[in-house]
Amino acid sequence: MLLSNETMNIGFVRKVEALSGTSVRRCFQCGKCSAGCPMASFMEHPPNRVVRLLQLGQWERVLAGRSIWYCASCETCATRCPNKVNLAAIMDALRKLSWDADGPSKESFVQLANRLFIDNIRTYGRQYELRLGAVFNVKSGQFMKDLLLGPKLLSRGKLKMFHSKNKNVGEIENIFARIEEMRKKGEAP
Amino acid sequence: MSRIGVFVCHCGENISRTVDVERVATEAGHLSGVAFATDYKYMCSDPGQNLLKKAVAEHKLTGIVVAACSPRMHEKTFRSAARAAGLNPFMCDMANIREHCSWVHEDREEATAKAGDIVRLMVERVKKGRTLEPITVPVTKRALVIGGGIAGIQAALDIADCGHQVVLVEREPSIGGHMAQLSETFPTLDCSQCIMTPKMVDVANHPNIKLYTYAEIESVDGYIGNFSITIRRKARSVDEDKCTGCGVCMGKCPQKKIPNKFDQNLGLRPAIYVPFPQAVPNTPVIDRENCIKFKTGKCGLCQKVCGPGAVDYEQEDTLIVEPVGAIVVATGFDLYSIDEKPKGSPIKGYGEFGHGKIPDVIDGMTFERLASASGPTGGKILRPSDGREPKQIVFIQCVGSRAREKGISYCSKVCCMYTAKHTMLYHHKVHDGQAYVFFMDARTPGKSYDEFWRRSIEEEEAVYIRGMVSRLYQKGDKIVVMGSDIAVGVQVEIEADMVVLATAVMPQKGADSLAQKLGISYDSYNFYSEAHAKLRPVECATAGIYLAGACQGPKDIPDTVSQASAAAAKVMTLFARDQLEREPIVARVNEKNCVACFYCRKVCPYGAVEEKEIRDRQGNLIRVVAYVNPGVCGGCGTCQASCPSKSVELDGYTDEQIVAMIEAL
Amino acid sequence: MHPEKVKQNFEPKIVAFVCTWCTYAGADLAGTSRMQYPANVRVIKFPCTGRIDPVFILKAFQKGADGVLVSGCHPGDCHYMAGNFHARRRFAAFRKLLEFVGVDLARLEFSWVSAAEGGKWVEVVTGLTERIRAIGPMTEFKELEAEEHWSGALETAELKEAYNRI
Amino acid sequence: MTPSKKLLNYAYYPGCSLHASAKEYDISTRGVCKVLKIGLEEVPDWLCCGATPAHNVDELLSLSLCAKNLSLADEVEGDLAVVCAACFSRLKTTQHHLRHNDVQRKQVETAIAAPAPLGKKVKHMLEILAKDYGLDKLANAVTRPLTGLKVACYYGCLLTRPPDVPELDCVEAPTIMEDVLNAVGAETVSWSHRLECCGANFTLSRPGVVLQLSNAILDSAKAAGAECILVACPLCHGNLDIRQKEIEEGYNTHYNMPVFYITQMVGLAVGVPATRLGLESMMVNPLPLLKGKKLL
Repeated sequence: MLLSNETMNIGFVRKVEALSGTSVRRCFQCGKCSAGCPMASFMEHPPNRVVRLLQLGQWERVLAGRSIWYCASCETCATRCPNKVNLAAIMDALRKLSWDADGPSKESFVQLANRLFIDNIRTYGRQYELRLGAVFNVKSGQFMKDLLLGPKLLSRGKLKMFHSKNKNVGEIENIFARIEEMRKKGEAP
Repeated sequence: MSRIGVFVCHCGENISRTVDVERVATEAGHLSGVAFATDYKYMCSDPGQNLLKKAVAEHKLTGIVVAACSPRMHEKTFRSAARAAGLNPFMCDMANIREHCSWVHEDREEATAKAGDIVRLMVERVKKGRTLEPITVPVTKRALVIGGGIAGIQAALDIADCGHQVVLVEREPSIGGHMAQLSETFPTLDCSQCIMTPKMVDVANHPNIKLYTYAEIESVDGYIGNFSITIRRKARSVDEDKCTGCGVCMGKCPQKKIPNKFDQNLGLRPAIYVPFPQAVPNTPVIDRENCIKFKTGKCGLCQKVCGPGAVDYEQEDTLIVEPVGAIVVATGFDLYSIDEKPKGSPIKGYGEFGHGKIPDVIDGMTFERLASASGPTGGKILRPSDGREPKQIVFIQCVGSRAREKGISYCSKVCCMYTAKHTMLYHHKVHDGQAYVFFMDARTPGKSYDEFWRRSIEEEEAVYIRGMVSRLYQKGDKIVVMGSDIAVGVQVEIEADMVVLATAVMPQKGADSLAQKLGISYDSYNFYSEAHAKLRPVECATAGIYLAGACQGPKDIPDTVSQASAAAAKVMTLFARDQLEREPIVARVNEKNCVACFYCRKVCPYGAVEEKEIRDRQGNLIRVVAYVNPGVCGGCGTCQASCPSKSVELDGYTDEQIVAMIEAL
Repeated sequence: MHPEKVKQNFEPKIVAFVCTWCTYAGADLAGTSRMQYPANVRVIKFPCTGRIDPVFILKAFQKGADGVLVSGCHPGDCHYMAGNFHARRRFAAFRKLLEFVGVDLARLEFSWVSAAEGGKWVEVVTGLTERIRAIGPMTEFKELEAEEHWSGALETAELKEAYNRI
Repeated sequence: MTPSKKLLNYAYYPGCSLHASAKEYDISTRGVCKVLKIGLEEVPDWLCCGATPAHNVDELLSLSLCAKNLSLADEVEGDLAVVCAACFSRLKTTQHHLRHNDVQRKQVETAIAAPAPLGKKVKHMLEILAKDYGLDKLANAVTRPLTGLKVACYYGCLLTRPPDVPELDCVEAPTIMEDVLNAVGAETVSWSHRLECCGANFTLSRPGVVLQLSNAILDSAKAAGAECILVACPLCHGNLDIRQKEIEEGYNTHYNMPVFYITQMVGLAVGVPATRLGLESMMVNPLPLLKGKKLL
């Protein structure tokens, strides 16, 4: 890792700080976030190292990995941080930046699930769990996943075969559209 | 024949519950040499003490044993009572039958027997006791302060302000020490010279301070309250009384290319010079090694241009003797260098960092001079090699410190903070530059210290990298820094324009030879040892000598000033009395027996053993024997146990007394 | 009620040479804490363990001690800076000598007891007392005692003559 | 019955899950409120809060969706009652951001084309039962105390986090679930994993993660002697109940640990008819346990 003014992309870190409303520099690498993270064992960069790489402006390393997508947003890190670094918000900001840039990632399942989830909101207004699961399985190529679970849930009324759209779905579409508009004008991140 | 009185105390029921005190008193009465024995409810009460005083008079007692509580509780009480009764207080001893007997045993028979034994032992001890008189030593109320850095200046001013005379000796041509070299100070970033120079001027103007600069301690004689110091004033070649400090000589000197040590050899000075413009005294000195006049006999320009005629090429070193009562040692520190060290030296250099041969690898003090507004670059951070401004600067901590392999295992204490300060100064002066710091851990335990360090990262954007640097090497005009970030677990490489090493703080060169002159102890690094790490941190084991500042161990300015004032307070405590009085538990040499092997001197932790010449009536030297200076002796008795010829005795604990106790078992 | 104390056939005599700053104070603490220990020990106080001449230990054995305890400040805590180090060095050599003259080294104990270690004092004294009880009385030196007399006097005629020769 | 006749009236935000996979939570919530005479009026046309996926990649969208919901809730009287822990956390966090970040507030106002809705107090059902209704009153309302039932109260991540937002209870040592359960006569066990994450929404994308984390939670509850687990979040329920059989198979173990919603258990105690608690919808059959304790 060659460190220099050029290789340390502090501009990106500033963006993360602005989006998350928290300081990356403030972290003094005590490791408490990684100590309590339920997902740390699934990540190639545990949470403290994600922050450390950001401090050195090495964001590509972070975005190229799957760590940010394996964060469960449980907020244990932010709750217990001795230095008030809101790591959960930093993770959100990193995911957004990666998402917006269609950034490279080793973890596409989580992104797929997120995308379907948000698409569902835009289309229906509320979640349509059967569709969410089914489309995820089709798109992720896991046709057999949770195959046995579906009928059981259906029989208990836990999955609805049919879903009615919200009456105000037009208003919802407007919210999405206005946000896109603001972004086009550069008024929102 | 001894006439001992034994007084057995009931201590209410504390003793009498398990010890048959009456029987103890009765049995004691039958011991040989005991003239009177009794028991009483509360010996320490007024009636109890009166009983004791009355018995001394009635029974013409020569010694007393009070069988009661621990001597740590009431020895003073009963010795005062004995004194009041007209006895020598050291002829009164206590038999501890409470803490060591009645409180720790339940069986009445056993406890009573043991109490009887304890009393018998103490009776034997008092029978062999000697009368002792308190020792008094006169006090010369003048202090010597060695070293004119911030520690010495603070101690000297404090003592002088208290109305006592101070002799301040400084090795360099000016006082000020390392603090005068610093640019700004942590954690407040106030300018070092701005706070230092007024104090230097105070020293120069103080009516109670006698200042000797360009002078060294030649020898030290005497002991607490009565030292005699010989000071060597090195030939300055300029008469301090005549010189007006106009500086014309320095301007005219043709030899102007001498690296200035005060500027860490970055700037140049003439052969006749003051180390820095604010020097105190503002009197030049001729550097005879580099002066053309001294080298070739020609020149003499400075003498010609000196209006008051102060330049004196014939001047010689002079020796001055100063009597003082106390000494404050404040010789400060020196910086470790990464240069190659002689083979076999316990301290090793850093070949992996280029052994000091890469011009833009500098130490922290050099950075201070670069950053100082009055420094050789006028406060600009410039590379020594080509005068360019470094855009990538790397700071490396713990160079020498905490590196057992390099010969130093201690932490230098100040580097974490001054490096944080350096990153700030750098960022203030080079806005588009980037500072990196390689560190193991940041040690910032001081008021507002950690906040300061965090500021250097969070606001001044220094990049701190946890992990040490393996190697530095020159590549073109860059210095390649090979390190690792252990938090990420990857190797890190930086092509730096300048590298600043936080080198270890070490004692001043020659600290050991000064310690030998003073008779104080020092550790394996030559840091001076305090008498007790916690409870006597500013006193030397040698009475009358006190420590201030980094000569005792690495210290920052606030700690140094605190310790200097503490040392001054100790000196003033000593000076508060005209005479020193101390318990006469000291060792005494039997001159007839002494074979002058001086093993006692080797084991004495106080340096109390001196050589004494024995002469006949004609004044011919017959022989030399050991002499224990009672003013200095601490009374441990190690000399006595070590003496092969049994010719030294500790008063109060003589062999006779102890053997008598053992015999009485 | 205290349990009935079992009387031992042999009650050893134990001498403790202690320094006044640490171990004597530690024994005081055991007292103020009302800890209990066997009554066999007799304490002789010194300013420092550095003052303790090995001869005193021999003398104690001669005069009927069955066990000897030497105890001072912990290394580094000496009131006189280094007295206990000198003592330690001296006694290390002295043990060899004692072994050579036939003293069971189990009768001699060196320990560090600080002013805060009342409990340790009790442990050390109790442990040594029990050990000596098991070993039994010390007889070897008591016979010698009859023969040797060490007066400690310094002004004898022989010595005076020797001084004059110097 | 018109809401105004009741003592406590709330706007009710069920959230998506309560209309599908967590319908028993919805049914039992309504059942409990009916018995306790707490008025609930569903927010008209509420929409998804965005949950974790939205804030994970698009904070502004997440805030806007929640703001829209808060705005819709303004049309109904009373504080906003929320039962899903994730919805609760999102709605509260949104209010927090809108109050403290002017830039974000303006962006959100533009997105929803309305002023930021900050007037409503967002309350979790636990808070309503424990604080608004009151523990003493709740205890008095009990008709069938849950005596002898050993319950592990599971808070999960979002009920109390982030620390300065939900204001529900102490972030590291909450007791509100235990307080409510004790008020209705159940015995709560002390256990280690009450605040650990269950794997949450990875249930869709990375079920393996969920199995591992949820197994640890079930294991800890069992070790502490619990007979059932109590939750206040549909996602936790999904992972612990729906996937329990899968966990048992995957880790070769046996739990048979029913997972109740807080309102199911309170409902049982205050006399909501068993048919109105959705017990039949649970994947791990609770009936043997409840019958064994003579609670049915």
